[in-house]
Amino acid sequence: MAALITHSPILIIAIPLAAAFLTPLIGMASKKARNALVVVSLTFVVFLVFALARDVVINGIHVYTLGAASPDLSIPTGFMVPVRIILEVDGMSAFFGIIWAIVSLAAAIYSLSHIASETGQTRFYTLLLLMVTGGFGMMFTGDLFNLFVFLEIASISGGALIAFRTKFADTQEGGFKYIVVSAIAGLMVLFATGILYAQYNSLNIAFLAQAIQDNYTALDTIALALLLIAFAMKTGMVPLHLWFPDAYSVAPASITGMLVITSHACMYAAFRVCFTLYGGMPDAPVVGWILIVIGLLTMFVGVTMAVFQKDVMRFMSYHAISQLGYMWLGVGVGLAVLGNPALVNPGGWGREAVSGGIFHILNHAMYKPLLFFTGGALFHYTGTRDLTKMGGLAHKMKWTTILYIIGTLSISGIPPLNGFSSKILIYESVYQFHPILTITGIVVSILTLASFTKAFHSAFMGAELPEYKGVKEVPRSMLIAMGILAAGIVFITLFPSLIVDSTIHPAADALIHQETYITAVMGVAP
Amino acid sequence: MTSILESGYPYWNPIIWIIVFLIVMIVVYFFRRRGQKGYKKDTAQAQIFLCGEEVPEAEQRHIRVGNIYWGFFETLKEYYNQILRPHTGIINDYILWFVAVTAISVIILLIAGLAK
Amino acid sequence: MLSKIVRTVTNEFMPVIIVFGLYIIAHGHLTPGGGFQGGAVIVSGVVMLLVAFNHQEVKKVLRERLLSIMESTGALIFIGLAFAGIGTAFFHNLLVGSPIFGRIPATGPNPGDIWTGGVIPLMNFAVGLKVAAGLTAVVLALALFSSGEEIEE
Amino acid sequence: MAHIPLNFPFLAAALLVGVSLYIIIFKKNLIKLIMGITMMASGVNLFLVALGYRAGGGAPIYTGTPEETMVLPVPQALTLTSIVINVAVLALMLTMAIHIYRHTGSLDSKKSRKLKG
Amino acid sequence: MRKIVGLILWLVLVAFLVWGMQLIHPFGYPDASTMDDYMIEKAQAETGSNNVVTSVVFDYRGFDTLGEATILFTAVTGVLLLLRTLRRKKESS
Repeated sequence: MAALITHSPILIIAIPLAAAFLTPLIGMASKKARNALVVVSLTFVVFLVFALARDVVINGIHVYTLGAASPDLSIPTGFMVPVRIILEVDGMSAFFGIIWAIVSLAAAIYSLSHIASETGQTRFYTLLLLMVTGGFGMMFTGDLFNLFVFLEIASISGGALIAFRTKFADTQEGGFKYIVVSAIAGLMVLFATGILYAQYNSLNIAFLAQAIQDNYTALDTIALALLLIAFAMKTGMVPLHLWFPDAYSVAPASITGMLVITSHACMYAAFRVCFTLYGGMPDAPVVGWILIVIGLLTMFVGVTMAVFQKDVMRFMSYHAISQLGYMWLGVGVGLAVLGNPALVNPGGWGREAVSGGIFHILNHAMYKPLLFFTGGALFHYTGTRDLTKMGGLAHKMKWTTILYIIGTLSISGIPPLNGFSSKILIYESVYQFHPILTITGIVVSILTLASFTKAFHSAFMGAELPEYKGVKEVPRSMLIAMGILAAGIVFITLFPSLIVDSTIHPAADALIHQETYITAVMGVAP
Repeated sequence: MTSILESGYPYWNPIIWIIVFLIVMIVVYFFRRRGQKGYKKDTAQAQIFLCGEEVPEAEQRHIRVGNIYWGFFETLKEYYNQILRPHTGIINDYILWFVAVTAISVIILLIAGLAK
Repeated sequence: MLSKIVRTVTNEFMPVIIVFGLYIIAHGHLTPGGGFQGGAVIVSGVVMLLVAFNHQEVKKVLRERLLSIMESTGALIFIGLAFAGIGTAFFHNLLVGSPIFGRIPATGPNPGDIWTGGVIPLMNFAVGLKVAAGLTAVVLALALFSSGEEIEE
Repeated sequence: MAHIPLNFPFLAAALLVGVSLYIIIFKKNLIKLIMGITMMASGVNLFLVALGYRAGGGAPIYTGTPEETMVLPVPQALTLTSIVINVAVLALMLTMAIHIYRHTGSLDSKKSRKLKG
Repeated sequence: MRKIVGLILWLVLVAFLVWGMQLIHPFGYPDASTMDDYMIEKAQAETGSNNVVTSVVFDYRGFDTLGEATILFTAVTGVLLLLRTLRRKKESS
């Protein structure tokens, strides 16, 4: 067991990878065995992630050196620079790993019957497992170039999966846009990595953070801008959000649910860059201000565009954008006051702001895939994403309706659901920074509720329409997948402070305290 | 108590909220009990009354999404005309926005660095 | 289907190209090259076949099913070699000092010895197999699709 | 070896990236767009591999080479990785371009804008 | 209008890139080479490979190469997925 915990960071990445390599061989033999392989491997990964997160919260940062004589030998003996690739799992990484494991398992279960009538299922599951690998790699790696590699894995598999339904033209268009945007963002990340490597001759994030603290040059500023904007574009930040609904609305619903979390993974990378890599630099507050302004813009533009939409998946994609704004806002406020220890230490509202932003990521990762899955359930039998064609579906899809209501109340922050508990954290801490931020957040929440009420009425309410006589409740595996996420929502709703104390605060502290991340690899500074 | 969320000044406890909500529901139920007793199902009472005219079919009765919040969009027409302009759907414009935001943020960051 | 001269030359050159690719793969740990490069060389030979003959001829010998099996096998060998070192750490080069490929060359310039490198030559072979099969599948699929042919699911 | 006043290789890499950005922004043909992205990848690869050069250095290979200074090996490994990654991206982009052409009958990015607003 | 604004911002970005390139170390004289010197010295002893680049690709940074092979696998799978035939076969359920 101890050995399992020691090797768990690489096992979490390598087990889905090995399963992905095995899937084409097994898929030729039997389809049931292939589906069982996918679900079993992802379940095992969920178990491993929870064990690793518990170990991280108890024993601190988990460092794993690949190919070294021993996994914790981050620096070769008698040397002062890390040479090999290092996986570094702190509270933040473990937190994102938990989210990614749960949602990918739910998405795999959902796919079992959602794409049951399509061809090419074996390659679909292969790409799904590869996407899981890419996400975990992005979250766990401590090496900048390795981050780029896994970003590309997640992007390429995601792009291929978006274009899965090749008989429609819009899927190809969305997939092409996603691939182009991901390729350019990845190349910019690689360019910035090269700039940093040229100055400090290292690719390890901890070493680079130390070196940037020591002497901060103009080249570092250019690299920071390239990294931050590239990851922000992958996250879907206004005004770089234009590709976001195009890609998310055409993908199969299970993949859309996973794409939300890949955008969260890119957000994790952006936080890593802002806090850990550049946390010690003089003008961190400026980056915080940029994030705050862009967060407000993202919230407002996203929700106003969402009220306007008539395609159910586009509508939910724009809501995903506007929810991402809350996270940028909370974490940006924390970054703007990072220089003030009284505020970011326990008890300060800066720490609460960061915690609120991170807590909102968890809640969003629970209810947004749930809502996308309900949208996919609507598409499953009606065969359309157009809200103007829908109506009266609540008569046939009772469970889907109930799950949709849960997601709606949660995303619009209606007490007592979990969306409220994270939004109140953000509101009360951000209010100390400036009241207008809180006011904007509340207005955006109101518009969110209004637009979801509109979609609910036009899709579910009303008399039964004659063209949907044949519609029936979606298959069981889709209901199970949605039920997993709904159960997560209910749990977070009932015990918010248990979650916050056990998961959110360690993640926020791991983000705020840059020196612990550095010393975990570099050892105690001489 | 694992469900009390210390958030800044006050705290937030979903359990207490749910209990209060249930109490309010019970009170509402008592009010509802004191309503009219003379209601009978499947009679003329249950049907829709539209000034004596006959009621249209289901799909005509259903309010489609295009007609909801009409006044909201009418009021904010100017805002929507502005906000819909960048949403061209052309991939080149997306990359142009990326270039623009990168250039502007580089300028901002360099100016801030020089100010230090 | 190009002229008989082109086809004859292709037939003559195909084994040479494959042998050259195998040489690049096998000497990846001694001379410039490696699995990716050697695999790409072999795929260039396949592209030459596609140009000279038409794709039905090539499809007769190269089925996508076979290529996909080869690719998965190569990838599994690669990750298996990486897993083999997990006794100490993932990707640990455990064959250094062992009888197979385990010799350690003299530090500094030396004529080179094929039996060095630990797991590196084996990884080169796995990657070469994977790259050759994978890129062949891509080229073949694009050629078949653009000519409106059926592709095995 | 004389000190070079102007970093020509880095300059070339930056200009290559800039030109490819121009292509990506202002050329409406999808194939030209893909070519621009490939050009940008080449620029980044050139930048990476130029970082590793040491004046008067030879290839970092010990097999039958004279004793001499060696260039940095890591950038070459990174370049190899990034080349393969860009091949993968290129293959997928071309596939989707083929499909877009099959569906809409044109490769103009102004024509393939079903998803907007 | 859009073209002019785009041109200006593009020029600004390219100018910053070119300016940044001039700040990098002069070509051929790296500022620091600690990690690479370690690899050049120890590669033969630690990995037994004469080709230092190969030892970096497959040993020191082998995980990147695994990811690289994975990306190729991903692309091949994606291309074959997108170019698949849409007619259902009979045995596929």
